[in-house]
Amino acid sequence: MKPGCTDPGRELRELRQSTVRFAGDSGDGMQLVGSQFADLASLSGCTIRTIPDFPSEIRAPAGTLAGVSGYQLSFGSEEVLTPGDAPFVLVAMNPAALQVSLPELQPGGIIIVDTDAFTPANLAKAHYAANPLEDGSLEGYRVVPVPMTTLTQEATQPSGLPPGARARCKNFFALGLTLWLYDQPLQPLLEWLMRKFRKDRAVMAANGASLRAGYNFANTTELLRIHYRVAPGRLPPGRYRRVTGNEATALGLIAAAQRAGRPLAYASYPITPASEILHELSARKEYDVRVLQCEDEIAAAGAALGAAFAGAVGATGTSGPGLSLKTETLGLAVMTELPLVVINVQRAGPSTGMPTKTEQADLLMALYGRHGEAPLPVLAPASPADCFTVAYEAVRLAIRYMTPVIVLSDSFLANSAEAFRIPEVDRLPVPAPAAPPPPPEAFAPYRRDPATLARPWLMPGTPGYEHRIGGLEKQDVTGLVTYDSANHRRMVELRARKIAGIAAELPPPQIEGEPRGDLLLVGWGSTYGAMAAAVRQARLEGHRVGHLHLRHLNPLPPQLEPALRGYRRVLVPENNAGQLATVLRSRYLLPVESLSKVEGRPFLIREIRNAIEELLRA
Amino acid sequence: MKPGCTDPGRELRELRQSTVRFAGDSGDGMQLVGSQFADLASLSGCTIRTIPDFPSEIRAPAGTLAGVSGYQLSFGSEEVLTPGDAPFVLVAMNPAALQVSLPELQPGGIIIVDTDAFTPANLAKAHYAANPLEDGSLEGYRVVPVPMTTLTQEATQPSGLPPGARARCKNFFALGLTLWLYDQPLQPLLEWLMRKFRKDRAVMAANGASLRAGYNFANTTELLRIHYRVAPGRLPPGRYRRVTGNEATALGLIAAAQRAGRPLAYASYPITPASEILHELSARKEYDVRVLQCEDEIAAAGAALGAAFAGAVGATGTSGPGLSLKTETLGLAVMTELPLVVINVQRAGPSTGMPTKTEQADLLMALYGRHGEAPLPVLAPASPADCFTVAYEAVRLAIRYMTPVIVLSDSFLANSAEAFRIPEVDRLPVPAPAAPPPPPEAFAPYRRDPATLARPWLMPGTPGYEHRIGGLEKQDVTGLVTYDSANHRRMVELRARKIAGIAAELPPPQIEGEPRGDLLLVGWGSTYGAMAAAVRQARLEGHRVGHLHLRHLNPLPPQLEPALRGYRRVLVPENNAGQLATVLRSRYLLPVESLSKVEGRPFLIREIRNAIEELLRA
Amino acid sequence: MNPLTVPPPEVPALPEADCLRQLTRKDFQTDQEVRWCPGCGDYAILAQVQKVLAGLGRPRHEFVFVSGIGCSSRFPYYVNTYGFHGIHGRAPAIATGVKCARPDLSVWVVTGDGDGLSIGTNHLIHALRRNADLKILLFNNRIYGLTKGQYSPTSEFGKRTKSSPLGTIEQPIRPILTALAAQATFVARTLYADPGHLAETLAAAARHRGAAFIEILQNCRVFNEGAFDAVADRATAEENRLLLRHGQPIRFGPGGRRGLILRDMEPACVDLEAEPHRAGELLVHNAASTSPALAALLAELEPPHFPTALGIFRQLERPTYEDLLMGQIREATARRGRPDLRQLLESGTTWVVE
Amino acid sequence: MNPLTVPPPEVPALPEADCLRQLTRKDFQTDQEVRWCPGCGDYAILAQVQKVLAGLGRPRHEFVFVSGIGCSSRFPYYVNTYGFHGIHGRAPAIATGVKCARPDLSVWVVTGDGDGLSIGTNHLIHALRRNADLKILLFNNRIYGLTKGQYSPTSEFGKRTKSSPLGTIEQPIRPILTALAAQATFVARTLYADPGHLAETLAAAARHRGAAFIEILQNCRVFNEGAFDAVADRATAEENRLLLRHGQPIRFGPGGRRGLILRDMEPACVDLEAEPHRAGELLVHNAASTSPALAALLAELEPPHFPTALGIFRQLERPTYEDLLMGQIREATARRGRPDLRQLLESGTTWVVE
Ligand SMILES: Cc1ncc(C[n+]2csc(CCOP(=O)(O)OP(=O)(O)O)c2C)c(N)n1
Ligand SMILES: Cc1ncc(C[n+]2csc(CCOP(=O)(O)OP(=O)(O)O)c2C)c(N)n1
Ligand code: SF4
Ligand code: SF4
Ligand SMILES: [Mg+2]
Ligand SMILES: [Mg+2]
Repeated sequence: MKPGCTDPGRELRELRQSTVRFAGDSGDGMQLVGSQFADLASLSGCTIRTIPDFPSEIRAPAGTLAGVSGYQLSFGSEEVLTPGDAPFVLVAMNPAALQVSLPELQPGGIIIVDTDAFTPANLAKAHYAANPLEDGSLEGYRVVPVPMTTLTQEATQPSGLPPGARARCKNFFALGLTLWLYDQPLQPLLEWLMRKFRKDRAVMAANGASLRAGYNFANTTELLRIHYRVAPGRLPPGRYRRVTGNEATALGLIAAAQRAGRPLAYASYPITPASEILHELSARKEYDVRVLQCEDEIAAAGAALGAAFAGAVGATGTSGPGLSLKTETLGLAVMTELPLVVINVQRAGPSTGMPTKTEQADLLMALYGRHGEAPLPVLAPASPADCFTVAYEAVRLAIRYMTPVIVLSDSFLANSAEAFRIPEVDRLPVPAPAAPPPPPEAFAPYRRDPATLARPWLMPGTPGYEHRIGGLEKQDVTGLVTYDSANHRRMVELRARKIAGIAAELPPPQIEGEPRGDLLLVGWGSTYGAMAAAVRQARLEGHRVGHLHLRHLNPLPPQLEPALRGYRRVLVPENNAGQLATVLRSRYLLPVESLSKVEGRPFLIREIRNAIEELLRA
Repeated sequence: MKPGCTDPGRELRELRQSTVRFAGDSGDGMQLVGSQFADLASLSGCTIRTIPDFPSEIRAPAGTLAGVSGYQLSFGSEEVLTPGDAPFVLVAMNPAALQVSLPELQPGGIIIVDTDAFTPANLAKAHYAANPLEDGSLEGYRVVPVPMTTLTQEATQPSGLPPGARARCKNFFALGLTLWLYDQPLQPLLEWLMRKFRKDRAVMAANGASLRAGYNFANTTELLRIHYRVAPGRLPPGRYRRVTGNEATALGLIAAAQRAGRPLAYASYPITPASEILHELSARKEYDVRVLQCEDEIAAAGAALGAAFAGAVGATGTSGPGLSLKTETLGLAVMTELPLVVINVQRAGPSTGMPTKTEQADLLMALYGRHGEAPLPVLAPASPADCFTVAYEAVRLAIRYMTPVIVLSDSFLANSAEAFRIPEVDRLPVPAPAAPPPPPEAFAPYRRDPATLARPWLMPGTPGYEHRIGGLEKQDVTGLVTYDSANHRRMVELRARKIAGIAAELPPPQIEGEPRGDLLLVGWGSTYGAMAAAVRQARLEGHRVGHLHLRHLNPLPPQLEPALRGYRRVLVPENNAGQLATVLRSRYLLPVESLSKVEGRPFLIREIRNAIEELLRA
Repeated sequence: MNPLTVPPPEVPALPEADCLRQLTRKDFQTDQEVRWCPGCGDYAILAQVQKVLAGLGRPRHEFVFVSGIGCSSRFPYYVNTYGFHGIHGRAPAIATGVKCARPDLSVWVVTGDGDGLSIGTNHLIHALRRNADLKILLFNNRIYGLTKGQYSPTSEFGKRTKSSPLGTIEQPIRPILTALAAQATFVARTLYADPGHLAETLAAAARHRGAAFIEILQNCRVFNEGAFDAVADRATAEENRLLLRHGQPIRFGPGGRRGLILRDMEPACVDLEAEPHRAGELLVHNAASTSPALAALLAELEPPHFPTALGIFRQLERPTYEDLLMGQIREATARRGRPDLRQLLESGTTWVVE
Repeated sequence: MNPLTVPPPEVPALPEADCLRQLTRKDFQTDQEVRWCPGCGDYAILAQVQKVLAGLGRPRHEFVFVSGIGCSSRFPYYVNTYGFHGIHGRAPAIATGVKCARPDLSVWVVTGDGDGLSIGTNHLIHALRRNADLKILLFNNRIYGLTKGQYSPTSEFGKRTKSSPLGTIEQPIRPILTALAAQATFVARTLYADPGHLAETLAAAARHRGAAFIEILQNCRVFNEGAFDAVADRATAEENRLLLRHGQPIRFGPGGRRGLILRDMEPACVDLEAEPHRAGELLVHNAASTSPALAALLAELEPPHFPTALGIFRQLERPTYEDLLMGQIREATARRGRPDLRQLLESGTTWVVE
């Protein structure tokens, strides 16, 4: 049904892509309506990318700037790679929400406000001297002032709920209004409400009524003559769901452990922005997930390592401060050559830094942050859904090569959501040791598989393979303790070669663009979306620009050097001071340039576009 | 007195340099006689460099290979830069000592053994199938078999001590013998014995008698017709003493704190090979040294940081595993911009590794081993005596720039000793903040000194400057907590510029050699001696080789790049897998080559010589 | 300040320095907007601490507040003294450093049940054992507040939280018992809901010379609302609070109707109205006991079967860490004379090269 | 093993696997040369552990020994089972991981007074609190042995060592009291010098289901010779050892001549020969007490005024961490059915793109 089209007086415009932002008070339920809108957009066949904007305070006083909670999403017919540089539609439930979100709004964008919330008190809390709805400061935008609270109250009367509870339905009024604006159907949502509030019919009715009211208001008000339709996209066929990076990471770990036929031992200590992984896994015990909330990160790393020693898939998740604390245990994992997966969801540092803000500044630490020569693989996901693939790959590599692996996610990926194409379970590779266990008489803890250099994984409880390992230097093959000079040299070399050898099984890096050109952008991790979008735009304009994104940061993939040398210049955009650039310069002696953004925020597409333009002009 | 010359039948040969090694059972007192010999050589005007070789076991069974304790020293007329590649004289008190030390002995070297100790039991413990003194396996050496135990017993009879106690004097018999061999006077040592055993005349007498007996035996035996004299050296004038690296580090910290007029708060947790610093400082309380032996390294770093906040010179010493644990606190020190000195005495890693062996593999960790962008100065001493200067410099920089500083010493420096020219106390620079404290009304915790970018250091207890700091991102100037994007970018940049700015006050690197040439050796830390000696030899042979040694690893000194570019090739010898090489390649895009030795042992001069030859031949 | 430390750099003295006038709670407030949730128990604690500080007759610059990470650990930002918001769990270590550098200052530690008893237990225990003169306030809300509601080491067995959807499976750690085992010289418990008792306990801790540990029961409005209602509610307070008074028989309930006795080394309650004759059997509180037995017994009392003991479990005289430390320094100085750097550098065998 | 874990990779079974025959101490010895100093107390402990293991009727491959760093922590190298020589202080954490991955194995932790009570206190306490079925042996020689003689947290106040030339200034931490405060379900003390008591205590710990903590007094010949002579010496043993027996009146001394009574909640000794009538007043040991009072009182006894208590201070039944953990897993599985990965991946709102 497309009620939007019933009224001939209304114009329907086609868009290829659009960005909308719901902003209100923490209590206003913006996350809920935002994610519902995301699902609807997905159902209508669009690709989506979302990002919440949680208040940095746990519960700031209502109406304050600190208390604003936002949910932004971008949806479109083409692949949507970021949550959008600038919203086209802003739903602001109070002055603070407007204050916080306005700067990012598109010129000429649409602002839908709940006028009932623009009281002197709220205006003051939002540091507004005058009412922006009246002082003309919103000129250049299309403002749609709606007394949402009042209208919601009226519409929800029949539900019989008390006024307070009814007022809380106004987020659905706003949603209904937005649905009309984007010519989206109501039905799926009404069905969702039925399922969701099965147990509480009154609430269901109230929300439903509020939703309809908002929709109909939009459909009849003179304030809105135009509405928009974003045509369906063309995603590869398959079944999809929406996931955040942290959800995908949790799913990836479970999937890998299940396919490996081993329990998943996830030992962790809560920390923003990694805690959701802990929460997700705690709720999945039926998949033989053994969750240990430990006393600190050192214990978490230790417990995960102990579990790995005992044959489980051992994983631990954390963020910067916690990674710092896991340093020593990572060294032990390198020496004992046990499969341990460390998920580091990066946040802005140094030290406690800005816990709710994103950053990519833990790369060099992941590569070098251990005493002694202690190399290990480092991976990074490029998007929320990619967190699944990378977490899975981390487990696979850890077991195949008997090594700790660090995965570098970040706050942006962790909280951002996108459509996740659910993989064919049977197609997922089975994480397994490189070689079958030798017969007991041929067994030695450090006798390596010649191909991968991985040592055998024979865990406690297995008859005939009793052995001792530890952090002291190991004798080659036997694993006995020795301080012999030549042996130490050999072992340092073997440990290094084992990790470097992983490159042999990695696919050569794919360049989006021609193999030769003027400017190659090289990135890793969450910068993917903005980089890809910027490069596509530049290429459409005929620039000889390419994009190469690294999923494996150690070892680097094969044939990376020729790929880099194919371009006149190489630019590395990073949310740090140039860490990957440092690595590439040292490795290939190339004058790689760094585009650094260290502001606790991801790149905007246009920021990278501008950098490209500048470099090409120069 | 030179009794050696009384007998015309004896030949006296001049040497410019010689290396001797005393080796015996842990109980044999080799460290004592070795260090006494070192002092005598020094008194005679020679330059010295010593290295002990402690058994890796705490107390291995007597006579076993694991129980061998050795003391090697090199002394000479020229500057002696290493303890010597290969001993010319080996004193072996038992078969195990011979077994362990023989491989390193010079061809044609002199072996002095206590034949009484070569019993079947001891031979077995030393894994000797046959008695090496009889099976001709020592051909090619000059063996001096002496029944030391017997002769000592006879000589010490008059002392009236029980036989057991007298037997323990045989180390002085060996020393006396060696003194004759090197034409050293007995007198100073006899005087030392008097002072040392003032309280126990019997022991004094016995040791004296044993010493004389050894000397006279040498003077009369037919086994020794030749003895040697190492002519006095030409050290710069001044008063000298012998120091190990750890002693010098302790002295440097005390001196800096005293000159700064502040208490030294040294918080530490014992760990090999850094513990001696803790022991030294614990015994120096009268210098207002506040030693805290903490529950772990995290607490130690925290306590030192707290002390620094409160106005003391805060320092903490450790080794690799401990540095790993201090990671997070270092990040806090970077964010709070407090003067904290971390002494990391490197040992062979990764993990527990080989605790008693040396290595330089913590450089990249010191530079990059913290989450977020957390730059800090890194220094490294080049020799035992240099540990004083570097520890002092670390305190000076920490206070002047309000920053944590990491000093990278290592196990080799820590235990090796050399002559230390005692500095003029009044000439030592006074470690002080860059600027005087502002008046309270002008004070802000993060208002920086424009020249150094250092923030003011105003500690608790000072009226009118009450303020709060912490690990959350700071607002520029005010130091208040803020998550503002632009501010974060600015602060990350300011912290980086402050550290980089230190380079401005550093001397440009000195090249030993011409400004241009074929091969430049670049090093850092304890490789200095072997590198310097090797390069000098090469230059004497007319090779166009230079040596550049870095004391400051971050920031790197100014004009380093032109210095490097002055040479056709650059070689970086390191006791790691090429960590400084990695840094230089990235920084200057130069094809720097790495000479890596990761065997738990320092470079020998000849190993570097050979590398030079090869490169020059190529 | 100790004889050896050179005083901090000369700075212009303030015209009307704190020291000259009587301070009020206001003096200890900062211009920082307090960032706790509306209704958080931390507000009440902050108010009392500020009040008590003002009453100690010391200028603001002589106080240092050190904390770790957590809602509670934001405390220093709101107290207008010197402050150090450290890293998670390490406040006791940092504070020990402060105290050893400046034994003359009044050093306070603010920590939480996660900060102090999960990641930071080790530092807390060793700080108490050393008896440095630190005032350690542990805000126990039995939850991780700042990270939005995972269970903490003090959470009740079986508690359902974000990280324990099926309930926790761990015995909670006992803050008071842990402090007692650590040989703390001052151990007390109080709660956010009783300003009077809170202030009284804080003041006692401030007067104590040595490490003082106070467990402060605190309500987390958002993630653990009502955790301490049994003790906090006016209604049930009398029944559920056992107020410890040194030297007094242990009674509780309305008008001290009930009392505590010992039965086979285990606690038991008696109703003195029903059995007045048993008054003689009542346990008598002795905060100065040389044995941990009584304090340990009291520490473990909890509803429903017993009231929660509040007040001072233990208070002992013992030399402080910093006094002993400075004592050794003075001793060494006395024995070896005022420090002369040259003398130090020239110690041992030396020789001269002309 | 739990229903869900897939068994370890198929490996050729041994012809005459351990399980088939009665094991002896020899079976638990490795070919590694034992590297402790001659005369070290650790040898005696090693011997008894090997003996007790042989008596447990379980094959070698079902044992795991986890340790930290220290002389004591070299232990795993000398026991022919699975072993993990970890890093300093972290053994309890590693062992907890092992136990949760393989609840069916017998997991032992060997630690020292530095490893377990300095750097590792936090992990030790939380491991005990969780009650995972770990056997934790703490070798207390009151010194840092491996690092050659610095004082440890259990060193006596005033002790002079390499790092305390003027004597330590810290109250020693109390291992037993610390374990009791941590809610450990099995807490015992024994000593290297009494093989019989050592074996008996080890065996009791092995039989206990849950976390067992044993403090083993151990002599460090090189750096702390004679630290425990008062208790260890045959001569003074009877006077200085108080052997705890559950349910028995607490007596000690030659022929149990002396006994322990309670006076104002503090311990006192009585001479029963002099005052036989007081036998009735004697404290009766109750290792199953729900109150920590008695155990705490006993833990603090020490020479010269009191004997040192040896034996089991506390032994309680409580579900183990791994049982509760696996229970939740089984429960969840029962409720939601056998895991189907597809079902998991497709949970929540999904949509299909053709
Ligand atoms: C090393 C490290 N790990 C984890 C965190 C995340 N974190 C911050 S506060 C906190 C727990 C806070 O709980 P509590 O100490 O009880 O304080 P509350 O917020 O309840 O007052 C955690 C886990 C951190 N900041 N640093
Ligand atoms: C992180 C770390 N810090 C310090 C050390 C050095 N260290 C090794 S063992 C030890 C203490 C050992 O004492 P204890 O646990 O009592 O064992 P013991 O040797 O006395 O049996 C120390 C400090 C280390 N190996 N790792
Ligand atoms: S989360 Fe809880 S503890 Fe934290 S501020 Fe809010 S109410 Fe207080
Ligand atoms: S140092 Fe002490 S504890 Fe260590 S092995 Fe030797 S005697 Fe035993
Ligand atoms: Mg809490
Ligand atoms: Mg010990």
